[in-house]
Amino acid sequence: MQKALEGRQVLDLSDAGFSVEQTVLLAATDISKSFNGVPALLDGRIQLHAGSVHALCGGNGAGKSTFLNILMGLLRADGGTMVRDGQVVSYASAAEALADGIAIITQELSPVLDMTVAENIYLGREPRRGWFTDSAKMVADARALFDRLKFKIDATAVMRDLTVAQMQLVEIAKAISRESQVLIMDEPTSAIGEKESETLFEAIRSLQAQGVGIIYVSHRLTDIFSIADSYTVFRDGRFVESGAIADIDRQRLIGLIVGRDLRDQEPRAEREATEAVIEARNFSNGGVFTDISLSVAKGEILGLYGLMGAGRSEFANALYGNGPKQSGDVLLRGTQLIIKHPSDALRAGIAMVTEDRKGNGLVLPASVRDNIVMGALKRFSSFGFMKAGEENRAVDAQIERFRVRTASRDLAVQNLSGGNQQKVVFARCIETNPQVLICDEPTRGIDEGAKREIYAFLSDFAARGNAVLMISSEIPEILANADRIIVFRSGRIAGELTAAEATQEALVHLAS
Amino acid sequence: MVELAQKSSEARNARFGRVVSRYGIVLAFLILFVILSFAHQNFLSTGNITNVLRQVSINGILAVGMTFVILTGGIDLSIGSVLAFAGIVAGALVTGADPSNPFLAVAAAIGVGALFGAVNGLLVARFKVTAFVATLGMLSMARGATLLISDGRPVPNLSADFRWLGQGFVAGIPVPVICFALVFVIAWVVLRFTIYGRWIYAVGGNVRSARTSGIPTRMVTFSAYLIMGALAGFAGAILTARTTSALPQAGLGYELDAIAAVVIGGTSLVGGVGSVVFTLVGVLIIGVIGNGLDLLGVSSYYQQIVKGAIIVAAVLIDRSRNAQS
Amino acid sequence: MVELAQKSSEARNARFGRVVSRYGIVLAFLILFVILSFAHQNFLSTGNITNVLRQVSINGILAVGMTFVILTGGIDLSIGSVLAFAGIVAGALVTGADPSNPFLAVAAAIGVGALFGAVNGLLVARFKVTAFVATLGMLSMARGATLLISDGRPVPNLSADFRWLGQGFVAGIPVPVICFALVFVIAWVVLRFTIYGRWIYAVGGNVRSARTSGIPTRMVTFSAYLIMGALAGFAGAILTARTTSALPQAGLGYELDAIAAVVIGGTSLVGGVGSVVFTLVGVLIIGVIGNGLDLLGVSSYYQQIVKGAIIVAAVLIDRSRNAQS
Amino acid sequence: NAQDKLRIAAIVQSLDTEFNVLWANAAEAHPLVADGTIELTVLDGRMDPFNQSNQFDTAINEGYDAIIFIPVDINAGNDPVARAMEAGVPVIGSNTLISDTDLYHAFISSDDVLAGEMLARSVIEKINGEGNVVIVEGMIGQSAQVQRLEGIQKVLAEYPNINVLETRTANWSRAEALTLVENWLISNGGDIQGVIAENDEMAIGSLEAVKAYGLDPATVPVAGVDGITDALLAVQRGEMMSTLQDANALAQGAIDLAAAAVQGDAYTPVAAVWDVNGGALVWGGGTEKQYSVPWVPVTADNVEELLALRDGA
Ligand SMILES: Nc1ncnc2c1ncn2[C@@H]1O[C@H](COP(=O)(O)OP(=O)(O)OP(=O)(O)O)[C@@H](O)[C@H]1O
Ligand SMILES: Nc1ncnc2c1ncn2[C@@H]1O[C@H](COP(=O)(O)OP(=O)(O)OP(=O)(O)O)[C@@H](O)[C@H]1O
Ligand SMILES: [Mg+2]
Ligand SMILES: [Mg+2]
Repeated sequence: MQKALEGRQVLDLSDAGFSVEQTVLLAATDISKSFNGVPALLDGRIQLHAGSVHALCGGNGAGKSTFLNILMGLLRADGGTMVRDGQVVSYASAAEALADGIAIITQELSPVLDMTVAENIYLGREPRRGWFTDSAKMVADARALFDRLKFKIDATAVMRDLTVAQMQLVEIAKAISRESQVLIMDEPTSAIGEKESETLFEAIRSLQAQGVGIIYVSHRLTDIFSIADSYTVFRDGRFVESGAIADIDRQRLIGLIVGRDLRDQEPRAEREATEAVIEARNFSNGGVFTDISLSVAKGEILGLYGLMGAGRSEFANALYGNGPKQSGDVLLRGTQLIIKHPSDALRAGIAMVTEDRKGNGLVLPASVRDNIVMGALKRFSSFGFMKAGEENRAVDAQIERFRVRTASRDLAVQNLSGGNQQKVVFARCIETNPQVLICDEPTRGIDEGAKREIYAFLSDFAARGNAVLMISSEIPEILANADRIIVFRSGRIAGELTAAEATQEALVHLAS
Repeated sequence: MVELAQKSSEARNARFGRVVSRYGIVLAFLILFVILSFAHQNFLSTGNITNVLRQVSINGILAVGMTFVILTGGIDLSIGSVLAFAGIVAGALVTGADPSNPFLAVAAAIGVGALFGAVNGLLVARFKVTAFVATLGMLSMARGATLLISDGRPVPNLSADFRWLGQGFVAGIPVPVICFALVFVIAWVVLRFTIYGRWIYAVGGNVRSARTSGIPTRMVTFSAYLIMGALAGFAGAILTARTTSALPQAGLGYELDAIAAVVIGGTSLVGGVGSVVFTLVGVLIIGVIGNGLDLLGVSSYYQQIVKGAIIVAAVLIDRSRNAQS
Repeated sequence: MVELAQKSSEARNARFGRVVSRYGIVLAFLILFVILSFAHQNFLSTGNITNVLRQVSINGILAVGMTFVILTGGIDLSIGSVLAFAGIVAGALVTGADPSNPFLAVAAAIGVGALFGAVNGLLVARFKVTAFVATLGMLSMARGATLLISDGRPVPNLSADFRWLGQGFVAGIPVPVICFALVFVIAWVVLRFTIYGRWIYAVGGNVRSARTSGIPTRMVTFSAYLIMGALAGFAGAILTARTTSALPQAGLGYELDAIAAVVIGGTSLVGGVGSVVFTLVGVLIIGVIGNGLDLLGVSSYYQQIVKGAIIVAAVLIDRSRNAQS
Repeated sequence: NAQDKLRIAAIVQSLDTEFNVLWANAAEAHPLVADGTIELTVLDGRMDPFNQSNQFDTAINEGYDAIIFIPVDINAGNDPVARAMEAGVPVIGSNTLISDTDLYHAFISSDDVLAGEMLARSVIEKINGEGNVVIVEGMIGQSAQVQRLEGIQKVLAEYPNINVLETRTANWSRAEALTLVENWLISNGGDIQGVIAENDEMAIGSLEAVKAYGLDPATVPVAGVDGITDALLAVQRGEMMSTLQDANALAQGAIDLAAAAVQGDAYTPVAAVWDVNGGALVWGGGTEKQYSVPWVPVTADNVEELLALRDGA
């Protein structure tokens, strides 16, 4: 670490074509990186000023995470230059970057699951008395931090017991607590609700006021327009454009990211409520969800909205046979089903896109192909043997349809970018030919282009006489896609709105 | 168009990179093989190759079973004892004046092995006992049971028909080698081309995701131990036929060799990654080291040192190729 | 506000559940202890308790070291051989007419053990060789080296001063027990209260996240093997003093007992979860089973069966408590 | 009258090995054990000297009247024996020995050096004192290995025309010996005229290797020690040579000695091995320190008889 710091040279920034009027906290040019000979990043560039929130935009697999991991010393670049406070640096490890005032919230959360929240936050810099950790101070500090950030998390809870959303908040708190000058946030809001996002934005604004520079990655353009002041766009591993948010509109930004014109999403046609495809009756489980009854009609997309921890995911998992319930009946087109295991659900034609793609969505070390067909192995086999040709054709079709950016169908999904992994989860569910699709945050981390593909698919899927139950914490998404919205509050149904009557205010009002 | 072309060449590169890195252990084996061929003129003789293959077949059969278990993220320490128990059972059936049909004895050995495997499988899959503890307990229990039923003494005088299983030849190939080859090919086909194979990998890769995809994860885990047990029973029958009596102390420490073969072959102890083909390479590396050092007349003390060093070196070669890519 | 209160109580429940479940193994131990107290009148005698404690101290010291290694997600199979090597080294220093100071001999044993540990650590942490393979290779190498330096013969005639380490008493407590107690307490303090302890858990819990947080993960992994090696060396010195000569074949299979103690104690082989306190319980369970069955005069074959069954049962009790929560 | 019941603990090497099992079975068959006058507990040392040391502590603490000991290791056995004697528990050595036999109350054994000599001689004489031989050794460091090798080497010194091609351990194991000799036959192109194995298990393994290579065991002699059942059968077939270690005499004699140690002159021995019962070994009032049980070479003539005894056991 010492070596890296000593090895800095002073560089004339004007040579590199940077403006030197403002304090440049961090700049990088020509950063490149390939994996197994496949380039992931060809020309990564950024210039981050003090007190700026800089949005890094790009489609799934554009190389954003790769680039940010390189800045942080988590990956080694193949080439390129990085300048920190006017000096050329190259970090061999995250420890060096941390020591140099850079912190990151990585896209792939990787907490130490068996440690407490406080221990996770102060990992590697535990408050100490001599050689000993000062646990009391650690917990007190963590509590103070959560109070300041207005996050409602128990500092002494064990990480394993938290929801993905809570883990994401812990990760955010951890990065913020480092009080670094440069803060990298790789999709910090993909797992959390609107309310928590708002709290995060407040925190970001206050950091900004203290002169911290923030690199912010998100596929939620609304977020970007509400907090970022400048942007950089990557496409297919290359730098495309950089500028001030004030100088660009949403439409053009999408164009830059996607690299093609996107047709506007067609508003969903009004439709008559017909017979129910799936009906859930009296679902309860402890206090997590209580007495939930709902049904989804043929051709309908039913949205489930609620604040973080409202119990939507728990309910959906119970419906799918993937989680505990104390009571509850399921009827599919009027016949009662007994669902004790996801295989029962799948056999009946119910598929589910789970919320936590790493935890119970994907088999990370398995290939893209194996994951996509995993739910529908029977269909691609005869007498127990896989039919390779049919299987590959189906997989290729899915890769094509959702533009999964992968070097090959044999690549392990753990090597895909976050958004592309999510597309694989979605593809796997579709491949089971369901008549009911339960989607828990289906577009988490997915870029604008692919989102539209998914929306179009859902709309089309429903129109073919199927049913969709869509859980989303993104209000615009749910407003644009659902025919009817049920709102959860503390494990109970707080109300129901039709597409026509639903507005952002109405949803938030019902949910809190 | 350009993009597409570029992508497919990328894909080729990616595949190539992966292949090279995974063949590091094959390379290590080839290096070892070539060195030994030069070091001793008889190493490459038909006699010796036959020899080596026959010697590795027991560990080979066990290692194939162990590949199933380790792929699901488990481990089975009990196989040495289960092998001994099954051997005694087979031996008891074919000893004395009125020996049973040897096929019956083999079937009994396989059945008994499968039974032990089923207990392991139940403990692990149903009762969620850590595989290490469950099978360690079974190691102790099966050995005790073996000694008990045999009263600590070998079962001698096995019928010649039965001994053929360990000592016979078919078309110049030793019967144990044929058995191993069969087991290997079947395992390879099952793991590579069947639904069940996909299940095994999925369960080992992420049991919760496998469940979400509708895979009967408990059953799959259970079955891996069942297969392992059955193969340990089969290996027990062959070993008994080969040593001409059923020995209650047979198979001591065999679990370590089987696990080593699997792990040297690069199958991850965490589960979900690996292949029975590389297990074969691991089995051959271990077998060839032992054979080669015996041929070269390396003394007992040095043999252990050299053997350990070669195993580490082989994996280092594998690793360093991996790191390059 | 209500939501917050509810959540934190949920979290508390979850933690409480975990604590209860982890005391399942203590419960299992207590059940065993009470049964044996009733089964044999001498079991609770001071003499026998002293006995049991002395008997478990070698495995105890090894299991403490193994806890460090397993907490980082690794494993060390070489400890039995390293123990033997260190024992020979210590023995050679205190034999004959002009024996060295016993402390020097102990220091040498610890140093030699640490050296082997360092090689293991380097292979695992620096060269990324799977712990299983690296330490399996070292098992073989260290045993070969032991036989080589001792020429396969025990080193007899150790000085009385040195033998005190294995046979002496301080205030009525056997010296090996004092050594074990010291090692245990230090390990407990280190793992529970120090920064380094946190790091061990973090590396085993999630190495990526530990690295991202600036923890020197390689150094931590390396150090765990170093500690294990040093403790194996220490155990070797004590064992030598206890058996009154240094035996080249000492420690065969000790790795399995040490790992079993750790795993029975509930420390996960995946790393990151567990505690040296539960390792102690595991060590005691194994020790008490062996002692109790010997006291009761259970015949050897039944002993193995019963021992295996008790180990599985203990973990089952632990598990079922777990499932409740 | 539980008090006057004699309690004896027998600490053996390992009940995983056939010889120890034969020993233990013979001990259980001792008339006074069989009729309950003597309560015998066999403790399995699991081939670990440390474990045996612990079992001494248990036995002393348990107040056994006497201990019979088959040590795993020559040197490591001394201290536990000293501890027991100090605690007033007499220790009778049997079979393998400790280095400081003075510590024993008494011991009864067969001379392993002599066994090594008989073993080597049987092979070498069969090939008329010239040719290539290999030696398959037991687990390095154990007394049987050390002493039998000593005997083998003594004999080899007498025969300059015997060429020892290979010497390696197969750890007393049949399967290991099988592999080892297979490999040696390959490396030496089959040019091996005799196999000297330090026990019968390994001799049987070697024999199978020799046969599998296509050599005739009648011309390539294989010899072992112990007289395990498989070896007797092989001798019967004329395929190998063995020397019987008399487990009956060693075990039952030791029990008599232990009983005499506790009860003194009043005790009359019952084992068949003693002269007073028509055997070959002089009882001499049970006060001697050392008793040496003779080895019995297994021959075509006595093998049927030995096998018949075995089946009866
Ligand atoms: N370890 C790896 N091995 C092989 N390919 C990789 C690896 N890591 C990343 N890639 C590839 O690099 C490309 C860029 O990935 P990256 O994660 O940087 O994308 P991203 O812009 O962050 O996308 P997203 O918005 O989906 O998170 C992807 O095509 C991905 O498949
Ligand atoms: N693994 C877990 N352990 C303990 N409690 C949990 C766990 N997962 C969820 N919970 C609790 O269950 C309740 C419902 O969580 P759930 O994830 O279903 O909410 P949700 O409505 O889906 O919200 P979101 O997905 O937006 O976070 C919360 O109180 C949460 O704390
Ligand atoms: Mg990304
Ligand atoms: Mg949710």
